[in-house]
Formats: sequence, structure tokens, C-alpha cells
Amino acid sequence: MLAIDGSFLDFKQLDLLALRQTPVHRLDPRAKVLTTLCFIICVVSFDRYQISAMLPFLIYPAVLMAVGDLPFGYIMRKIVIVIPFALMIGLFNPIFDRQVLMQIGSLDIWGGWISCISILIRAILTASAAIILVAITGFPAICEALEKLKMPQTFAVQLLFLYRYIFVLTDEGVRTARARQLRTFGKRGLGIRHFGSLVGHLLLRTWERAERIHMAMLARGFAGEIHSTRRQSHFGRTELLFMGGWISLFILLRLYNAPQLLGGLFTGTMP
Amino acid sequence: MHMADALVSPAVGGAFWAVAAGTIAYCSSRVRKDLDDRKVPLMGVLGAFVFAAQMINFTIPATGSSGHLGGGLLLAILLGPAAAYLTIASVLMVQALFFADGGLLALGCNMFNLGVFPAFIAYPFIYKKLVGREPRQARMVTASIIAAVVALQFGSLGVVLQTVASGVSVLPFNAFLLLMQPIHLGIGVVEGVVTALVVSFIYQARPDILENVLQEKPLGNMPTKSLLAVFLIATVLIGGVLSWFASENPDGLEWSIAKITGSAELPETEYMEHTKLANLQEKTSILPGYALPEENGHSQDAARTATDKRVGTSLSGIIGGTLTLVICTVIGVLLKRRNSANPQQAK
Amino acid sequence: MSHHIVHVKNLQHTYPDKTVALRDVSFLIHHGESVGIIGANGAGKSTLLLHLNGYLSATSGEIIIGDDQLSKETLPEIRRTVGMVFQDPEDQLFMPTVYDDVAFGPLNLGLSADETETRVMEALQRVGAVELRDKPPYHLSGGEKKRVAIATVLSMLPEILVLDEPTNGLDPQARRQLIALLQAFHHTRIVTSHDLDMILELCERTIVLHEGKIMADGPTLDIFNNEELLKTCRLEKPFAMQGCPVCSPDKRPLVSQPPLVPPHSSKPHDHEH
Amino acid sequence: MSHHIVHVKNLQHTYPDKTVALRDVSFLIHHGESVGIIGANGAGKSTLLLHLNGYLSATSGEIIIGDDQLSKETLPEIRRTVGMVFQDPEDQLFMPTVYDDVAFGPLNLGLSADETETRVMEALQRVGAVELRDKPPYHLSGGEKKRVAIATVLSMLPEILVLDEPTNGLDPQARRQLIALLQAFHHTRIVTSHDLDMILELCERTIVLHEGKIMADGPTLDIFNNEELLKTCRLEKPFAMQGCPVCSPDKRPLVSQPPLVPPHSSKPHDHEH
Ligand SMILES: Nc1ncnc2c1ncn2[C@@H]1O[C@H](COP(=O)(O)OP(=O)(O)OP(=O)(O)O)[C@@H](O)[C@H]1O
Ligand SMILES: Nc1ncnc2c1ncn2[C@@H]1O[C@H](COP(=O)(O)OP(=O)(O)OP(=O)(O)O)[C@@H](O)[C@H]1O
Ligand SMILES: [Mg+2]
Ligand SMILES: [Mg+2]
Repeated sequence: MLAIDGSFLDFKQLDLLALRQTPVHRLDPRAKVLTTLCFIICVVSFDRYQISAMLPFLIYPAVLMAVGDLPFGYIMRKIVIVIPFALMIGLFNPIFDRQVLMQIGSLDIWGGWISCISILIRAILTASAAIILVAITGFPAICEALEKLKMPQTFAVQLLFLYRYIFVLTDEGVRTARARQLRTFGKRGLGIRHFGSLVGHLLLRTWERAERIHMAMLARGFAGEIHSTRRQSHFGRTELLFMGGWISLFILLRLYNAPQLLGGLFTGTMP
Repeated sequence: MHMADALVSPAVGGAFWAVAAGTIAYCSSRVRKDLDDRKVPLMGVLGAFVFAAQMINFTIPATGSSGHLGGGLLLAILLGPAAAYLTIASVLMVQALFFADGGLLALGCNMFNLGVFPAFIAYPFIYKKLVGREPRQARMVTASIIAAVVALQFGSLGVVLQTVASGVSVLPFNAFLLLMQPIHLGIGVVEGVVTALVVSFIYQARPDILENVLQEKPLGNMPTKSLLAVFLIATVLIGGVLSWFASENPDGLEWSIAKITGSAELPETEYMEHTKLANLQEKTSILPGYALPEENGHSQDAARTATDKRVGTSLSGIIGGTLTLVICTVIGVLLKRRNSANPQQAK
Repeated sequence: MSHHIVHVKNLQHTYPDKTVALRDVSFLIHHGESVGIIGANGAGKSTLLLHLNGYLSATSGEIIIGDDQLSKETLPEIRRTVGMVFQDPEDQLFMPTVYDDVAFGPLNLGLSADETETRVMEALQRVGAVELRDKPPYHLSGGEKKRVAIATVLSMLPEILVLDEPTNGLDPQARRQLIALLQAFHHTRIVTSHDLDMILELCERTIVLHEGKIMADGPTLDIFNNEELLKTCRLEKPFAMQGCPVCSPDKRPLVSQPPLVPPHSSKPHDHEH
Repeated sequence: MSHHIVHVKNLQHTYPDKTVALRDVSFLIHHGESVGIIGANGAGKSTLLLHLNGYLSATSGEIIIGDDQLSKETLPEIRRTVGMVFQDPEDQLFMPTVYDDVAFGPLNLGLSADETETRVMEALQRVGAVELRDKPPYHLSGGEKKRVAIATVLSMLPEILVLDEPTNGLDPQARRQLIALLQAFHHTRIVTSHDLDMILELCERTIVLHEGKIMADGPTLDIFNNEELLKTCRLEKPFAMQGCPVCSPDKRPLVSQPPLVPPHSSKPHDHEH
């Protein structure tokens, strides 16, 4: 699924975005994590024929992208990559659900089409929320937030190590894949037999690296416990305002179909 | 195959979040008790290894398509169940955040499908049993393939049940099952073969790596049993209830979120929304009840009625939706411009 | 046109994350030349090498190898012509045994098992690693790995040999053997390294990269005698040219440390800095 | 007994796969000494270093650091005393930011957040990396990584600094900075490297390992002037002592290649090998 160098670079770039200094970047990560979760829950709680009521939720990614100074094209590209699976399942809807819900002129619109579009919008909204969360918070900060929200420390440490070594190991993987590719002369992929040995080598190197890291940890007095450093993040008034503001907006938008109201006003006042 | 946020309902997503979080807590305490602090970097680095390995594709014989390592079973073989589950869970979390692969709400579902089955079912009950105390290469190969197939069958069954239970997709249970299980049979065999190849490679190069885990006592069979019972019960309950719903509504049509959650939350909000709207429309709209199809409007179902009502307001929905999009974009652009005009904020 | 030239014209490369790694790089290397490419960490050396066999594709500019411009069609031929040895031999050795690894390339070229066997044995002979043929690569020492990595490339009979930091991590004698090995080849050789003494011994010509630009291209000795240039590019003279502490102990570059042991003599060289 | 000595007595180490990596190694290093340990690939250098802070335990023999014999009880204290910098900084920088990484050791020692902060900033200052404090390690350059890796150890205020191939992969200028940094320390320093020029600059005393045995132990210059010894141990003179190819082009050791460019001068040195 991941194309060799591309996804790795992508990864690095997303990580770099988190180093920017904007008002949303500076917020306590807990506020952002909780707001994002709330956003996703509100979005997916719409029933399957809903389209218009979901649209106002776009305001959240739009505002964060703007305030967080995130590159629009890049975020969009990342979202487009993940849509296919949801869409593939969604595309079955028009086949199984042919109930006519709407007519435009003589054209029957089946419920399946509507729910399929609904799935598409959900995918865009939820995926953008997740990616933007990382882009304005950074992975280590997210882990820290989750830890403060009672995630077990073992798991938090696991996430940090995983994250730290993704860069090192994917780099190793890329170089190995590259060395192989240069000697295969345009043949696609490689045979499954060679794959075993190639990945085996990679695994051996990984294992040895883990042994060296452990050595380095012991050399610095590691005794089974990772002590976290003091961090100045605190949950202040700005965070409350951010969370409170967005969450109430989400709830309002969830309860009232804003476009419907807006459109109603519009159709009603335009004779 | 990862379950996606777009297909999951809050109830299903939340339930599996709870299960996954509970399992994480359980496994974390097990790994801590294990007192083998070598595992701290090892788990992390192996998680990263899964990403690295997934970047390397191979050609699946006779098909011409390509695949890559999934890694769940391999991790279980290398680390034992509890550490493997934490590792898989962490991999899924990074995928959800960085690649939006799966999504945050569906994360619990994915941890369940891709973590619990290989670590707590396929590994202890199939792989370990088949390999026995003394690993031998031929046995490890067979055991890996069978274990991987089983893990993936369970996993894809999980995806089917969760999707159908969420009711966002209308794919009928049977059709979905017929679609997913055979595909995952293939994927499972491939995963098994790849795992077997890697495991035999490691067996030749560093047999100690594999023996350590097999000999390992605290993470072996015994303590996982109680946990397994919980999982089995949870699976049977969730699976049973959901598939009952699914077969009850074979075409999945009248089957809405309201029914699954059993709560009045959704219909109520819809009701509020529609009375308000109706009032508004009566006063303002010149197109009341636009385009209401009558031919199958005989359903008594509450959700159905709500649907019909909604349809009546679709024109204003379309207009309002377009306006909303425009407004969101404009706000975004305006904020962005102000932001980039402020030089010390842009880095 | 000339035989097996390497012609790089106005090569630019920008990584997807907008790092500009190469800016307008041009040079022409003739058949049989041995060229060193030097520069600080991050100067763009590895990036440049990866273009030569089409692993990375240029953001702009062109590359001509032999008679072919690098393009999708000529790629397999160019990859056969340009043999690339990576810095870390671990990256390059991924098959279960040394033999399999060296045979991987020829087999992919579609050679028969017999031809492959000949090629493999020849390549292993050239690097002096015949007796390793049945060993798994992970049991080799650093120097052995390096030699086998070179053999994996030689077995494809490349006309141009490209090496990224070949002496890194080798002990002095393994390094010496490697240099002798490389000197014995009559391929075109393009070598990057931070081991400037190796460049001094191996390459008549040196190209200096700095922040993705070519700062100098000429005879190796001229380059290493240009102190100004070296300083701008975060480089130094090769140690062999810095004056030996025995004969000029107080001329050690940049370090203001008293000599540790009474100097044996004190001829005044002038290799300052 | 003396303060912060490192005393290794009859150390033997056999790996589980029966590789005998160290045979009867003994030496005594005094406080403030700077000692180089050199030898071919596989000579046992890294194995030896790993004993000094108790990561590997001796098959036989004993190790005394300061006043304590290395044993299970003294291990924590010894690990604090002996600061170990590994070859690959990637292995050593495992925390999310530079600050966290440098704070890892002090926090493990049980220091308070404030004390840790002071220690961290002091250590970063000494290696000139204060401005990197909030960066994640994977965004650092090679030289920066190395300096931070040293800071992670300095923050524990070790009395003995042990470094395994510190200059590997660095460009000449980064290497130069690192050497200057190490020269400024007044800790005991024990350094292994294949970069013999660095050893020459940094260490008054050198220990030569060969196949797990100590072949020589003495003043660095004496060792590098003993050609016989170097040859047996698969080593070479540092390049700075090999005579510059400009002034003595035909005296290059082991290589029988004609000078590539007319030599500038031709003083007859006699560093033949
Ligand atoms: N995959 C990549 N994505 C983004 N930037 C990269 C990538 N690889 C290298 N770079 C950047 O491109 C520049 C040139 O890198 P390159 O690896 O070519 O340098 P180098 O001269 O080989 O350095 P070294 O001596 O450390 O090997 C550097 O700034 C580096 O950070
Ligand atoms: N984990 C291990 N298991 C078995 N043998 C080992 C292990 N590590 C090292 N050896 C062997 O022990 C010997 C000494 O290795 P060591 O790594 O100490 O050498 P070194 O002097 O550091 O070499 P280099 O210069 O290549 O770093 C070598 O023969 C090596 O193959
Ligand atoms: Mg490079
Ligand atoms: Mg070593």
C-alpha cells in the first residue's frame, strides 16, 4: 500500500508541520485530542442518508488548516489516499439500496447514492480531522496527552519508541528495497522466496538495533522505568475556550441542520 | 483490511474502543510485571520494523498482484501475546493518525480485528500448539500458515460484523461475508507463507530469538486463558447480537442507527430538527413538501418517516449545503490570509 | 558519441519535502576515469549518485550514460551499465547466502544458471571472497561484507562503478585492500567519501559539492591545495597532506594543543589549516 | 586507592556462540588519561568497551572502576561513573526530543526536575547544542547527533568517558569540531577508532588489540612508529605520519601506482612501510 520513498517522506513532512508555531500549535494537546474525538463522534453519529447537515462540520478542518498555517494541497492529497476503501464499500450502497428518495426532474435519486455520498463526506471529514490533529500537535505530544488522559505508561512508551524508530527503520527499508530494485531491472516486485530472506535480514538488523538501544539505555541508568520530563503545557483558559467553543458548535450543528435552515430561509425569502 | 471511520457508528466504534482500551491496560500491566526491560526498546523497534517491512512489496505467485507483510502473527511469534498486542495496537494508532488509515473512532475495531485475533487466538491456540515445545522448521511453516489464515478470517469477520452493525453501509451481511472471507483467505495464506519464510530465516540465523519466546513462562498459555474467555464472550455477544440484527434485516434497508443503539437520541434530535424546520418552512418557503416520492411511502417505521420528512427538505438542503461550503471556504481563506500576513507566526 | 561517458547536464533535484539537494550540477566523465565526489554532510553526494542509475529522477536537467539518455526505456540497460555500491553493505546483502546474493543480478538479467555460476565465481575471485560463497551474509565481518557487496555489482559486468563512502567503518588494512581492489579496475569509477586520503590515492579528478552546487571540478591535488575552497566547503586537506606531526608538530590544523611527545624534528612545512 | 582509575585484570570474554573475543586483557588507566584503543575489525574493541560499564560480564577476570569492583551491587554506581557513547548515535537518541534525551540519565538517577534541567542545560552548553533542545533527534544532522549523544552522557557527570568510533561518518569539519570538544574535557577518555589520525591527536596513550589480546600499550607516537607491530595487527600509520604525497609521492605505503600529477616537491622522507 505504501509506495516506497513517497510515504516515508510524507511522514517526515507531516511531522515537520507540527514544529510550526501558531496559536493552535501552542494549545495543550489534550484540548486538541478531545476536541477531535468529539468532532469525529458527532460526524459519524449522523444517520446514513444525511448529507447537508454534515457539511457545516467542514468549518473545523478549514479553520484549523488556516490558523495552523497548513498546506492545503498536501493535506488534501493525504486525505484522497484514504478515501478508496470507504468508497469501495460505499459504492455497494447504490446496488442494494434502490429506494427512491428524491427526484430531480425525471431523474430518480436512490437512497444508496445518497448514503454513498454521505460515506464519502464522512471519510473526508474524519480523515482530515485525524491528519490535522497530528499536523498541529505532533505525535509525541499526542502520546503525552493520552498519557495524561490515563493511557497506560507502557503503551505510551511503546508509541514513543515506535515513532522514534519509524524514521530510522523505514530509511533502512527504503535503502534495502532500493538496492534490490537496482538489481532487478524493471521486474515488478520480487518473488515471495526472496522476500522472506530480505525481510528476515531487515528483522535481524532491527533486533540487533534493539539490543544496542537497550545497551544505551542501561548505560544511562535505565531500570525499567521511563521518567517523563516536566512539560510546561497546562490546561488554561485558552484551552477551555477552544474546547468549549468547538464542542458546543459541534453539538449545535449536530442538533440543528444548519444548511437546511439556511436554505430554508433562502428558498423562503426568494420569491 | 482496516475498518474506516466513515463506516462505523458511534455505538460500535465506542464499544470496541472500550474493549481495545481494556486490552491495552491488561497487556500493559502484564508486560510491566514481566520485568524484562529489554522488551521496552524491542517492542518499539519491532513496531517500526512492521512499517519498514510494509514498504517492501513482493509478487504473489501466479496472480501478478503484489502484497506485503501484515505482521500481527509475526509479532506474536517474536514477542508473545501481550507485548505483541501492544505493538500491533501502536502500529495501528500511528497508521490512524498519520495515514488516516482506518481512523480514530474505528481504531478500537481495528485493534480488535488485527490485534486480538493474532495475539490471543491464533498464536497461543494454533501456532504454539502446532509447534510444540521444540521448534522445528517444517512445523513452524505449517503452524504459521494455519495460524495466519485463522487470524485473518476472524479479522475480516470482525470487519463485516462491525460494518453491518454500524449500518452506514447497506451491504447485506451475507453478501459482505461472501465478499470478504474469500479475499481474506487468500490474504491469510500469503501472510502465513511470508510469516513462515521470515520465521524460518530467523530460525536459521538466530534461533535464540525464537526459543526465548517459546520458553517464556509468564506470557505463555496460562494467564491468557481468563482474558481469552472474556474475549470469546464479548465476541460471541457482539457477533451474535449483531448478526441477529443483520439477518433480521437482510436488505439492511429499514435498519437504522436508531434501532441498533436502541436509544431515542437520534430520532428525537431529528424530530426537533424537523418541527423547527417545518415551522420555519411554513412561514418562509414557497416550496413546501418538495419532491416527496409516494410509491413506497407505506412504511410505518419511525426511521423511515424521518427519512421521508428529510427528503422533503432536500432542495433547501442542497442550496444551504452549497452556501455552507462557500462560507467554510471563505472563512478558511480569510483566516489563512490574515495568518500569513502575520510574519512571525509563519515559520 | 564517446564510449561509456557519464554526462550530467544542469541536474536539479528537489525532494518532495522541498529540500533542494542539487542545484544545476553539470559534469562530463570519460571512460576509465576515476572521479571523487566530496563535500560536507548533506552536500548532496548520495543524491547525485542515486541519479546516475535512475533511482531518483531529476527535477530538471538530463543525464546521459554512454549513448543513452536516461529515460524509462533505457533504464534497465543503464542499471546494468552503472553498478552501484551503497555505503552500508547491510542494505545490499539480502539473500540467504553470499552466492545467492552475487547471483541475484545476473539471474534477473536472464542469464542461464551456468553463465551465472561463471559470473559469480569471477566476481568473487576479483574481490577475493571465493571461500565465502556459501556463508550467510550476516555472519561476515565488516570488510568481508563490503567486498561481497562489490561482487554483487561486479557480477553484472558494469562499465561504470559508483561507490558511496566505500571505506566507512573498515579497519586500515581492509581499507587498504579495498583501495587496491578499486585501483585494479579499469571501469569508470565514481566515488564519494569523507575519507579524503582515499580520494587522494584513488582519483585523479575530484568534484567538490557544496549545498548542492559544484564548487570545483579538477585534478585532485589542485583541489586539495586550494585551502580557501576547502574551508568554504567544510572540508580539510587529506591528513597525508596536513604535514606529519613528526616533522611539523606545531602545524596541526585548528588544534592548539601542545605536542604530546617531544617532536623528532621540526622542518617548517607550511600546510597551515 | 587512586581516584577514578580503570583497572582491568585478566579479562576474558567468550560469546555464547563460542567466539573468544577477549583473551587475558589487562591494563590500568589513571584519572584524566586519554587512551586510544585500536585494532582491526573484530579485534574485540567494542567487546572490551561493553565490559567497562557492565553491559557484558566477563567470562573470567575482573574490572575495577574507581574503588569499586564491578559487580551486581556496584553496577548502578559504575554506570553513572562511566559514560558510554556508542558508535551509532541513532541507537543512543531514543527519546522524542533532545531535551528528553539528555534528561533521561539524570531522571534515572532520581534527580528532581529542577536539578535535571540544570544538568541538561549544562551538558548541552558544553557540546554547543543548546539551541537544539526542543528538536526531535531525527531532524538533526550527523554531527549534531553525535554532539547530543555526548551530551546525554555528560549530563550524568561521568568521571570516565568511553567512546566507540566517535568520528565515523562525520565530514572533516564536524570531525574536527568533535575532536576539539573531546580535547576540552578533563575526564578520563577511552576512545576506539579506525581513525588513527584522531587517536594521534587525542590520545597520549594507545592500546593495540589484536584477536582479543593486547599487543602493545604505550605512548601513541611510539606505537605508530612501530611498523612491525602495526603490520601484524592489520593497522597502518596515521595518514599524517605517512608522508604527504605532494612531497614524497612514491613513498605511498603498499600501493604501487605512479603519481597522478607531477609532484610539487620531493623531499625524501622515509616513512616506508
Ligand atoms: N529522502 C530525502 N528526503 C528529503 N530530504 C533528503 C532526503 N535524502 C536526503 N535529503 C536531504 O538532501 C540533502 C542532501 O543529502 P545527501 O544524502 O545527498 O547528502 P550527502 O552529501 O550524501 O551527505 P552525507 O555525507 O551525510 O552522506 C540533505 O540536506 C538531506 O537532508
Ligand atoms: N554478539 C556476538 N555474538 C558472537 N560473536 C560476537 C558478537 N559480537 C561480536 N562478536 C565477535 O567478537 C569479536 C570481536 O568483536 P568486536 O565487535 O568487539 O570487534 P571490534 O574490534 O569492535 O570490531 P569493529 O572495528 O569492526 O567494530 C568478533 O570476532 C565478532 O565477530
Ligand atoms: Mg551520503
Ligand atoms: Mg566495534
